[in-house]
Amino acid sequence: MNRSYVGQSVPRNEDRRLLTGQALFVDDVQLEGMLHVAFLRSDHAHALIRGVDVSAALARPGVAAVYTAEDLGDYWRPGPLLVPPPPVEGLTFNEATQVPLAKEKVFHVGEPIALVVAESRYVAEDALADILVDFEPLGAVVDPEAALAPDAPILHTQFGTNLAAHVVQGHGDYEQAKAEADLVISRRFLYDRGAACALENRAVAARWDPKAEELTVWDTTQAPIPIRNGLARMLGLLESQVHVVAPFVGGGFGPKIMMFYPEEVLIPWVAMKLGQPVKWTEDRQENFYATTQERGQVHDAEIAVTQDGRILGVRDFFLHDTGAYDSYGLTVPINSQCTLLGPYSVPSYHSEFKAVFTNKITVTPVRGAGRQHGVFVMERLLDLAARALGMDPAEIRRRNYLGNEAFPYNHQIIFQDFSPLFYDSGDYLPALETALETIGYDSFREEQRRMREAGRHIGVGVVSYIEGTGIGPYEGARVTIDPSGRVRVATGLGTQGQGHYTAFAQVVAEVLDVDVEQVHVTTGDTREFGWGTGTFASRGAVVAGSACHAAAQAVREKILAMAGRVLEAVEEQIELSDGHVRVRGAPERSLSLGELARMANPLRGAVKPGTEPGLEATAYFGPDRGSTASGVHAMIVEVDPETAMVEIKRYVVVHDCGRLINPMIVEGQVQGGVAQGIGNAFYEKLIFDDSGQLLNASFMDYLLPTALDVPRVEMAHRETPAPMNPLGLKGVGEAGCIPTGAAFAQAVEDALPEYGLEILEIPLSPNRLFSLLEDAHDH
Amino acid sequence: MTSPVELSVRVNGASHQRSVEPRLLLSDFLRHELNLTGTHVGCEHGVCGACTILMDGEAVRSCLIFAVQADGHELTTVEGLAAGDDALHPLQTAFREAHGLQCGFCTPGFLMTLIPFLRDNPTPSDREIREGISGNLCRCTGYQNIVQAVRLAAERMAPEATP
Amino acid sequence: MTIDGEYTFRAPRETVWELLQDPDVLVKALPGAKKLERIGEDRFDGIMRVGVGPVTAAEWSVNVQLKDLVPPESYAMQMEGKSPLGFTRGTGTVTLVAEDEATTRMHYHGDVQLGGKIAGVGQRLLDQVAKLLARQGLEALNREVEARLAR
Amino acid sequence: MKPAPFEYHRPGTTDEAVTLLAEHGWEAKLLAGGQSLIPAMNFRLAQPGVLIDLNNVEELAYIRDGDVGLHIGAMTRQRSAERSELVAARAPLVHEALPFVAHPQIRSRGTIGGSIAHADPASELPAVTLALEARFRLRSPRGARSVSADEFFTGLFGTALESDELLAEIEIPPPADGAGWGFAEISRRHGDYGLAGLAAAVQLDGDGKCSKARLALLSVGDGPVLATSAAETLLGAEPSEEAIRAAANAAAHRDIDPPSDIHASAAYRRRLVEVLTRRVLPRAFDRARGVDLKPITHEA
Repeated sequence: MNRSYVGQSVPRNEDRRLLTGQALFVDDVQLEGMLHVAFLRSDHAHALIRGVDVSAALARPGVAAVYTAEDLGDYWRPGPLLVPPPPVEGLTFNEATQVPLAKEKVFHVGEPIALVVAESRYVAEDALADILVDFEPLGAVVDPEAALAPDAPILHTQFGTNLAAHVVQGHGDYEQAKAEADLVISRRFLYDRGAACALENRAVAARWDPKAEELTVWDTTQAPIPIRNGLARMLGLLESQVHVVAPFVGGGFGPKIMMFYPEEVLIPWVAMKLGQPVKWTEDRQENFYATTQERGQVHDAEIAVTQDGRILGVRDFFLHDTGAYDSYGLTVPINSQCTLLGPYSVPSYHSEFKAVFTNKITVTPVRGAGRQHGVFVMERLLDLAARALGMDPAEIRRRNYLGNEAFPYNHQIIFQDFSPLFYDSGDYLPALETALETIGYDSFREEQRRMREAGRHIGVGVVSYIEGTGIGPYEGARVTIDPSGRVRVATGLGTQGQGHYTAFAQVVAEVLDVDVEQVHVTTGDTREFGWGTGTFASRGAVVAGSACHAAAQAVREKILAMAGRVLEAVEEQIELSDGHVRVRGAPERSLSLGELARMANPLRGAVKPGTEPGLEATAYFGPDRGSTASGVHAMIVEVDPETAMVEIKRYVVVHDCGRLINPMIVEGQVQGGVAQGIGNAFYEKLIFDDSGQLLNASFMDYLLPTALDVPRVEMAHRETPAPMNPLGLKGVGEAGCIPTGAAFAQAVEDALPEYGLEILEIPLSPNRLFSLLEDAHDH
Repeated sequence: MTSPVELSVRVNGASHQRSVEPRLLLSDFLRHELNLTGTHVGCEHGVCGACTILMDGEAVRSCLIFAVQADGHELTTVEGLAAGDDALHPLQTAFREAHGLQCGFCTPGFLMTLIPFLRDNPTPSDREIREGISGNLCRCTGYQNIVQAVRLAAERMAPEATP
Repeated sequence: MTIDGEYTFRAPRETVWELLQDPDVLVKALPGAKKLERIGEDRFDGIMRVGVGPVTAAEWSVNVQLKDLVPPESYAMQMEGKSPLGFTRGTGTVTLVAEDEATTRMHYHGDVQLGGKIAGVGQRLLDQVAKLLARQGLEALNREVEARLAR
Repeated sequence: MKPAPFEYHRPGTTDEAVTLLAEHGWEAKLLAGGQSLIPAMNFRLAQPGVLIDLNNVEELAYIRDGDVGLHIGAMTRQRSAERSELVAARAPLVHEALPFVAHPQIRSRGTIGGSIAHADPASELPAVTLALEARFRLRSPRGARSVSADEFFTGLFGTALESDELLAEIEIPPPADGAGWGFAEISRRHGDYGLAGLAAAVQLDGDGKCSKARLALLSVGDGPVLATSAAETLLGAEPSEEAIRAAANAAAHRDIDPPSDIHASAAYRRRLVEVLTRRVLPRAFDRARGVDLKPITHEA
């Protein structure tokens, strides 16, 4: 009997350890003789360093060492460029990557200048107060538009400009589309910075074992294998001498894949230098200053439509604030550029962006990775066009969706994976209709009127989006039948709560027909599996899941072949079920997988030429292109125009991520994404002053949504299989938070029609909404 | 005195005597002195709730208490919840079944918050549950499945449910 | 952050002016100042330990330079402070207007920039703290003025 | 984020505590619940040289009814007061406001006296005790004295406490006949410091006219702010919709000079005060008329 696990809401294998406090997180690593590190970070956003005096810190009892850039010698060098710029014609890219410790100049508040190693974190922090830095403050660049002004202070003087990149992409002739249009809508849109705020801060622990000549590094990274490879290169070690473990990681959301953070470069070096284990755990305050952040963008966008609401073209100029460095290349603005097109037919598109250096923390992908900015601009343009045309917002979307006959669809611009933006499959209209039906769109106006009579203001927002997911280059997996009969799976990417221990187990369990609990998955340990890239771009399930599937298939073939030999039957007669192999029609001729595994690794006899010992296989999966997930979000809000407070009353998601491995996990991902999207829309904004100081660097002032701020998400799935991978999977990790801001803006406007509000910015705090309402009132 | 202070405390039923610096936070004491690393530290300023433990049966933030202040008190951490090696507390079981955790970092704090919450209010409404956990931040789940888990646990833990 | 205001002293303008140049007086008027030394022509170095509610934090080392002195009418100043919590930099102007022979009105205007940790966690109370410190300073100065006149 | 070192004392009695206070003066900080002090210490914003921990002073934790009202020992945990039937019956405004104080985990440690002595302008209990005309008993080695809430709060984190004094007890007068009350605040999230809040204590005479009104606002000044001109517009008047509207206007535009910060502009705070006054007062007066109402939830 072949059981089906893929598609089932199987409870998670990893939960027991997490629920009982037995799961290992990096800060839990405690080794004999371990020393603790604290970093001295810049108070200035932009300043020259004229001198650093660490003598008092060194003299403090309990301090083992203090290091500045000078002490690093040849080890001091700029970090790697993670993602080179994509092959877009005429592209400009100025590369400036972060350094381990600032030497002559600091570029943002929080940039590390020195590190203290001490017997405890307490003493290390005491010693930070002993270090004197002589700064010569420089003018700071905070606003990306001002950064490009001719007289702006320049961060990286070698370029003579704060321009980090300039990219133009498009297709068709927008000017002609505009000339033919019945209506052109043009607006400026702002989408400001936020923080990922994984509940676990970053941490790195390292131990050098001089006898084994081996470095072990525990790191809260989303990409342990590239970290190992890079560390080996930097430290002059073989990759086999470096063992990186990303154990349980308390949320990633993007910033934990940035590499190399200065701390990741320095902690292993210090451990080797001192010959003692060393640990650094970021505290929450540091997290606001030292962990990469979400993007801020300013878009000047325009849409040209016909009288009946058909899109003729879109033009967008935008500035992307990349922060102090551009180590992660152009992934984020390219995502914005590509995702703007949404599920729509856009006959002409001109999109041009400038990435700009500013004296703020570096921007790298954070859940959504710039997609929400594109979605916000496009959805808002459609809303404004619909309003001008007197058309229902849902209707204008209906009229512009790509039809099912369009797939595969090539947008003729380059996506973040360097391939043309290519939609593999999709089915957009039914998702919209399901969302409208679920939220009761048709009867909503009636209810809105009734509520209005009772003095209450409710509004609805419905928006669409697509998400490019599951990109290459590749992931791999090794599947092994353990002599105990359990199945071991090892894959290279790290896990941060996505349920990989279960989802991958389900894929393998289905192929091998064993219980899911019998499949033991290891992720994020370079000793267990040494090839792979990392967890990003909603690709874990798609790419590593497909590799697990391929490896399990290969093991299955080995099992059948060997069982045929051992049970003396032709392969076609062998049945694999319930952890056993049997000869069809002769149930007494049976072996457990454990017995078979033991026989596959004999102590005597010979392993025949052309065969391998063990029941084990390794496989890789590298998709040519990603797969395109899509969906519709609908939201009902109630706004109190007197207090400018907004309450989300209902939230509906219709999501299409192809075939589902574990619907429970998928729903959890979407629900969690929506919560983050709500934070993004209404609560979370990093506020910088004109001198580049972050003004809300704590959980007191940077507001994450709580259980009272996030509604129950009502969810419906549609499954349009991905044609590019064997299981038909599309990614889901980021979907929940991508269209939330756009839906929120539409719903708030809809709740207050008499104000004629145009919400062109996200996040929208009550304080800001209050002033928008006051302005509307005054006019 | 900034010099070490004697401390005697019961944690999960076991007694511990230690000499600690007065400034040592209780969260650090549990994690690094007693190796009870299930109590997690997320903000150290009393907002995220990850470090919540029970002190004499009440939920408190262990990052806002000095270890010396636990002298003579009874503490429970997440490691003390389950009865035995295999048995999970009904609340833990409910979290697993309802998928009330993803990365699991905030989870011990939620569990410890909910123990006295359900003791004081065994049949909470959804609104009460949400208010009860509003001092705990979760970045992964969006809370819905946590609410679901609490409801499930409340049903199972209700006095009439026990035979 | 901008601090603006005015304050009336019951004293002649010359008296107020003199006091504003006297480190021994200023040390009492600067909230939490533990010492203030003249280190050069119109330059002062000092140590402050500001206490507002629970914030009785580390010491700040401060440097004040007076500029554009127009006795007894006005001057500008530049101030820099440093502590493990961050830094502060500011410029200010003080103008003294003689209301009559025995009354002086002081107009003050300051632009203060805060940096580092203190800027990141102090925003909720900063406005109020600035007002409080300005008031405390002026009241202390006024006490000195009165003491000087009583002598 | 680890605190700087300090000298630690844990007295067992009030006498011992004030003796230690007298010995160390302003260098010493009292540690009550620590839910405001310890975060400030973790950020190293606060670095007291000496910490005098009151948590072993059991004689300071009690709730007792007396002739002149309710006596609450300063070290009473907020959670105990929240659960106290005595507080609910004899100081219903305190009972109504306590759930707005942060979160249960904070309240199970935080104390009534600690919150009042800390005098944060955004805290609920200073505003509530000001509205209720509470009196505070202060102890020092020099003896004891009693001050009214009006005298006690002196500005930003400022109180009438001398360097050798501690707040020992809060006395809350019993509700008079015809007394009504109401509390509400508007915050970004439940449990956050309010952007603005109002604790109102009112009284109606036999003719249904307002004979007393104390409206204490939070988060709009350097401490709890008594809206005196708003109260004046109500005194002697029937609390009609117009009267309440006038009071709300006075509160928002005459009684406060609110700060602007990253969460709320001064203009927004004025608006919130206006709205809160309009929403809280009708409930307070309804209660004064004997109409029993459920507490206002945090959504106001």
